[in-house]
Amino acid sequence: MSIDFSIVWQQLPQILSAFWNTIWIWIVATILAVLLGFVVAALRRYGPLWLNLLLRLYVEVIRGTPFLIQLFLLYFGGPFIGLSLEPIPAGLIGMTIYGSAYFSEIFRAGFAAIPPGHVEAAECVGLSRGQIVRRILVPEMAMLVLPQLVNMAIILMKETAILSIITVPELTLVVGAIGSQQYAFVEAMTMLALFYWALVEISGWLGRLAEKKLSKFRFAV
Amino acid sequence: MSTRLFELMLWAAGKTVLLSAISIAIGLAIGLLVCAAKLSPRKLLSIPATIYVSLFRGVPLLVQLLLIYNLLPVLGIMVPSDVAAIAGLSLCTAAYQAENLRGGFNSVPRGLIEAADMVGMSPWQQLRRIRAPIAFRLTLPALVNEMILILKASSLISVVGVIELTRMAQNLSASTFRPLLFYSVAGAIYLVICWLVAGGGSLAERLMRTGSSR
Amino acid sequence: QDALERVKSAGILSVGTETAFAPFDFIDETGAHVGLNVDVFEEVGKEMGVEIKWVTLPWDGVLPGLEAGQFDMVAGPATITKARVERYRFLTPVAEATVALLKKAGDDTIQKPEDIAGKLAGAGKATAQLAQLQAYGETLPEPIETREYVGFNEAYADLAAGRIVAVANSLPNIAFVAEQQPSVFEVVLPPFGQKSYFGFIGSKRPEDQSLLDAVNAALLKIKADGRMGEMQKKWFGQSFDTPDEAPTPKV
Amino acid sequence: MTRPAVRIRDVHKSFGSTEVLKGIDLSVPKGSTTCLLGPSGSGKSTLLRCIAFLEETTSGLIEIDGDPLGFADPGGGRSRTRLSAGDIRRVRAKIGMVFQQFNLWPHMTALGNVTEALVTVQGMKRQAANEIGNQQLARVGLSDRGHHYPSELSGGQQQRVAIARALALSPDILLFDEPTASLDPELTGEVLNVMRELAETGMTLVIVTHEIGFAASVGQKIAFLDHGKLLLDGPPAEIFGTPRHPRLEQFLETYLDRGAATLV
Amino acid sequence: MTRPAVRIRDVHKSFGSTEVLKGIDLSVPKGSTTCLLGPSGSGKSTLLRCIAFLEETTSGLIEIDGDPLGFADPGGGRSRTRLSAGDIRRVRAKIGMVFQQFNLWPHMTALGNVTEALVTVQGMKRQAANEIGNQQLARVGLSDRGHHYPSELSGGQQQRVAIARALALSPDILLFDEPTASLDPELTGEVLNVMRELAETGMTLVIVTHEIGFAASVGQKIAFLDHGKLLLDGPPAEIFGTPRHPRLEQFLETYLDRGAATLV
Ligand SMILES: Nc1ncnc2c1ncn2[C@@H]1O[C@H](COP(=O)(O)OP(=O)(O)OP(=O)(O)O)[C@@H](O)[C@H]1O
Ligand SMILES: Nc1ncnc2c1ncn2[C@@H]1O[C@H](COP(=O)(O)OP(=O)(O)OP(=O)(O)O)[C@@H](O)[C@H]1O
Ligand SMILES: [Mg+2]
Ligand SMILES: [Mg+2]
Repeated sequence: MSIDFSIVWQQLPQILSAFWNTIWIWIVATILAVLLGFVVAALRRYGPLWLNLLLRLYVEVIRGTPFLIQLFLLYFGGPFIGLSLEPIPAGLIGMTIYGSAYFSEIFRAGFAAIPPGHVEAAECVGLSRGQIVRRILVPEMAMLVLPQLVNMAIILMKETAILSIITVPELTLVVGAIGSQQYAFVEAMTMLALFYWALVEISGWLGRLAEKKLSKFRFAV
Repeated sequence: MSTRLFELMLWAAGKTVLLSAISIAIGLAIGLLVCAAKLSPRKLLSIPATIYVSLFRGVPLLVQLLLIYNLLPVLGIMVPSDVAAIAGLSLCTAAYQAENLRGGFNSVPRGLIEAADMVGMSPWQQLRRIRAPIAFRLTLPALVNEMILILKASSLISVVGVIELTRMAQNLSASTFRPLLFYSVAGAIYLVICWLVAGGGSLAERLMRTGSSR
Repeated sequence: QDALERVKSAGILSVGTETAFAPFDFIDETGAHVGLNVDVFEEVGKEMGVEIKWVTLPWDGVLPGLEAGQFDMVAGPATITKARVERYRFLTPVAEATVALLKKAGDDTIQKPEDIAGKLAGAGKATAQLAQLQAYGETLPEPIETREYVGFNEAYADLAAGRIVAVANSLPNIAFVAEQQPSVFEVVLPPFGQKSYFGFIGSKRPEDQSLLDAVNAALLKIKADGRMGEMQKKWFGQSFDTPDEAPTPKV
Repeated sequence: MTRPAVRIRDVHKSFGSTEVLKGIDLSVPKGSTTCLLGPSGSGKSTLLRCIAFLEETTSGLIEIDGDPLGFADPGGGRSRTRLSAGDIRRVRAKIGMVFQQFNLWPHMTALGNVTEALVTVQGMKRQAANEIGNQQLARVGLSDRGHHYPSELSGGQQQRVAIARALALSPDILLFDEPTASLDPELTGEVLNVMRELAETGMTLVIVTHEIGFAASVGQKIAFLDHGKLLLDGPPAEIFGTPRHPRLEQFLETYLDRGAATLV
Repeated sequence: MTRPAVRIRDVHKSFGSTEVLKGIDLSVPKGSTTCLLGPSGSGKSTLLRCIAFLEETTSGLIEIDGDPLGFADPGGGRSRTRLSAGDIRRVRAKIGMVFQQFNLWPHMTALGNVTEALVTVQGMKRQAANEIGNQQLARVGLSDRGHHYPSELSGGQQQRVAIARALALSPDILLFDEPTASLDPELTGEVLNVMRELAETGMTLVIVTHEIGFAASVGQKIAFLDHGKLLLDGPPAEIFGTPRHPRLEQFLETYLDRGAATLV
């Protein structure tokens, strides 16, 4: 088996456009999932008990089943209940829901780690609920859970490969197709590994940078 | 769905659980070694460990599996499907578990180690009696998380010829053309397995709580 | 080492295939691996005096596995295409592979293949059928749109979900689909595109050729004495007239 | 005589089934300094937190400067009614609290901590707020530390930032929960001095403390809690003068035993 | 006169470029109690940690009962040489340390904490170790708490378990770093009493403390550190008697100012 990268090289524009798809879908879905996860965690902490239990069920079901199966049911099962989504919106929604369950657990731990005294101090000087969330909880949370958020974002990035099952033209689908059209499996796989590895390294590096920035206001004891 | 097909799904679920469990155990052992190497002050150990973690966390599991299964034979090493699946899963999870454990070891309070120094424990005794048990308690939730992730990620091992739960669902929907049914059943089985693992995890956490730090 | 000698002395011929490809290879309701391929290789095994060992993989892993030497040959079977002929050795065709369309049962807007003009149709990514569908689409007055799936089963699911109006696949395959789920799917006749065939695949490594020659000879014998036709009847409801030597296709 | 700054009437507080406060009656005169003493677990912090409405009492009433806090007595022996959130916020605005653990917000500088409420709650302009903030920081001797984050400040400095944060809103009543518990003698001295000055300005202070000497010299009123009951309540001369209450005698013993007297 | 238990000769210690100990000379007589006083940041903890070899000194020598700890003087003005890990462990076995933060191992019971080293380091049988462990727990008044985990013990109880853990190995020298800093007055009394008893048994104690009264009454020797230098070193009567060193006077001022005297 000879290895010849020129085969893959000729398809570079197509690969780059798929790479771009992977990146933007990943970034948008991660942002949405972080927001939804935060809302879920906040509602679980401050909302009524029944909502807490309901959301707990949501989180456990989403965490307990593979993304592939969720996506399949959403995309191919949706139309039977009147929810017919195009591939990219379906992929974004699926990833957002999937990620939100994990992010909400990270935030739940973060909420528990913020000393209750910090909230009490805010109550004492008269901050309202919303102000407490915006001015105290969110920034403190950011520095507490940043490493886990980055970790989870990286896991989500690799899950984007599964979007291929609903025909989203992302990196794995396109490079895989080129590989099997041209019978250049090893070349295609190497290419895939390189692209993902570069993405992971870059986002890990950004995460460490942000951590360093935030470490200035570590908790004073 | 006939009971026979349901049995098939359960058989495949058993395969998923078995291979995942073996991989998690082997991965934990490798992860411990990698973690020890990464914590080592010797560059000769810590740099390769860092590269290992970076590679195996960075490259998608699917690609790792295909490379193990299809590249090694080219080099003259035949790997049976099950072995390739276990190798891929355990090498991958080892990288994540090494990082979890490293976090655990790093957050063992320095004072507890100094106290062990003061009563004359050797480094090995400290590791065995103080550092490892405390680090393990700290990392248990992350380990449980990783187990669940590996259980689910094991759906990828069909690419090296192992028929596990997801692949069985695909196979059966391919002959009956009723994918929604089989995917729903597979999802439900995954859910039950993950719940059992998570339940076991929180039980273990509760059992160890008496000894938790203040 | 010569492949034929190796297989003969071990008494085992290992064959790679994908089991989500009815009616060639699939898992029946008892969980058994059945299909045309299983029956054909049963006969081949008898002819050659060896046992058949199946290695089942998702299609993504099958051709790489062949190149890596994970098994002696591939049952598949694969549509014989120009690109593939350049890279692999095809044995004598075992079924016709001419492409036809599958539509949703009761969809009156599509009566013949030309009716998909201007509409959205699907096929498996990087498949011969996709290439044929696209080529066919260009001959229509209004161009068609295509959507590519990781496998045909996802395409069927999307057809059932109503996002696409038709799936292009080889006639034997879609005929089987429609037979299994008559309330959901229906075949659009006649087939379109160029006549093509399904064949088993082997590698072009010199040491493999003796083995592939032997298998090919067994297949020809099975065809000649009518066993093949019976098996085709059993699985497809009809038998095909296939040439002994695969014609070199244009696409 | 004027209305008391804080008036506590028959306050009970239970956590689950354990009763922590068992009917407390106490009034804190305006402009006075009241020190709460008592052994560990006697309910001092809980009482202080009830006054700040960080805990809801189980029964009883608390009035701040004549206004009911949280619950009002409808009269006629009927059970108390809960007040609206707006009423609670309005009454609580008169109270400031300094926590034992400081509870500074770690993501804001010292100045940020002090001005936060001025800007977000009172809607003051950033510049005006900074002016007040700097003034308050200067008052506790920290003019040069405004741009440090809490993690960059020593314990005593953090404690003083917490005081400045409470002072910036110019509360009528300031509550302190063991403000010197984890400080070394020099820092303890610093913080006690700040409180002494505040007492002299005529602000109403309620201080939970283990510094018995400080309580004796600065407090105008000493309240001694034990097992959720107010055992003693009066001016220091009366409380500490002989003959002493036997429980207080026992409590002080450990303190005197530490050799505080041998030195002097 | 016998050899001193600890002898410190010209010890310097820097963290990076900041010099924390600037040439300390001190000898601790056998069987005596020495108290280290000094303002925050003066280097008390650092000195104690150097004696326990938890920090390596930058230069200078420390001898424990005549044996060099960590570094030996080869004589002839040549630079000091590092001793082997075995030598260090042998000498350090004579020293016990009680930390300010207790540092109990959270996954072991009180008894487990006390007996751990007896079993793993000294290779004692579990039963014999438990006997000694229970004896030591009884000595600090905790016979009934052996099977509690640290999280189930109060601060004072944890501190006493830490003392029992150090005592179980029967060290010749026991070091305490601010053993009462985070305890309330009653608990402080408990812990100080235990130390007082130890002092009476003739064990060599070195105590970093802010309890000046305790230091004055129990210490046979007082060492006063300031900015990494040993300013004063002598018996309490001499150190605390008038006229006092001006820096000490200033340090004590805040303490006396807290009103410790007014009460008595
Ligand atoms: N949230 C709570 N749930 C249950 N019990 C509580 C809670 N908060 C306090 N307690 C109990 O109430 C009692 C009084 O606690 P409180 O903190 O008021 O004591 P304290 O007088 O401030 O003691 P210390 O001097 O140690 O701070 C204690 O026995 C404590 O265990
Ligand atoms: N690991 C370190 N790195 C840098 N500087 C340090 C380190 N440890 C201590 N210091 C500095 O050394 C000086 C002395 O610290 P040390 O802990 O010995 O003081 P201390 O006398 O024990 O004070 P305290 O009474 O507050 O405990 C301090 O200024 C401190 O900032
Ligand atoms: Mg309290
Ligand atoms: Mg210190």
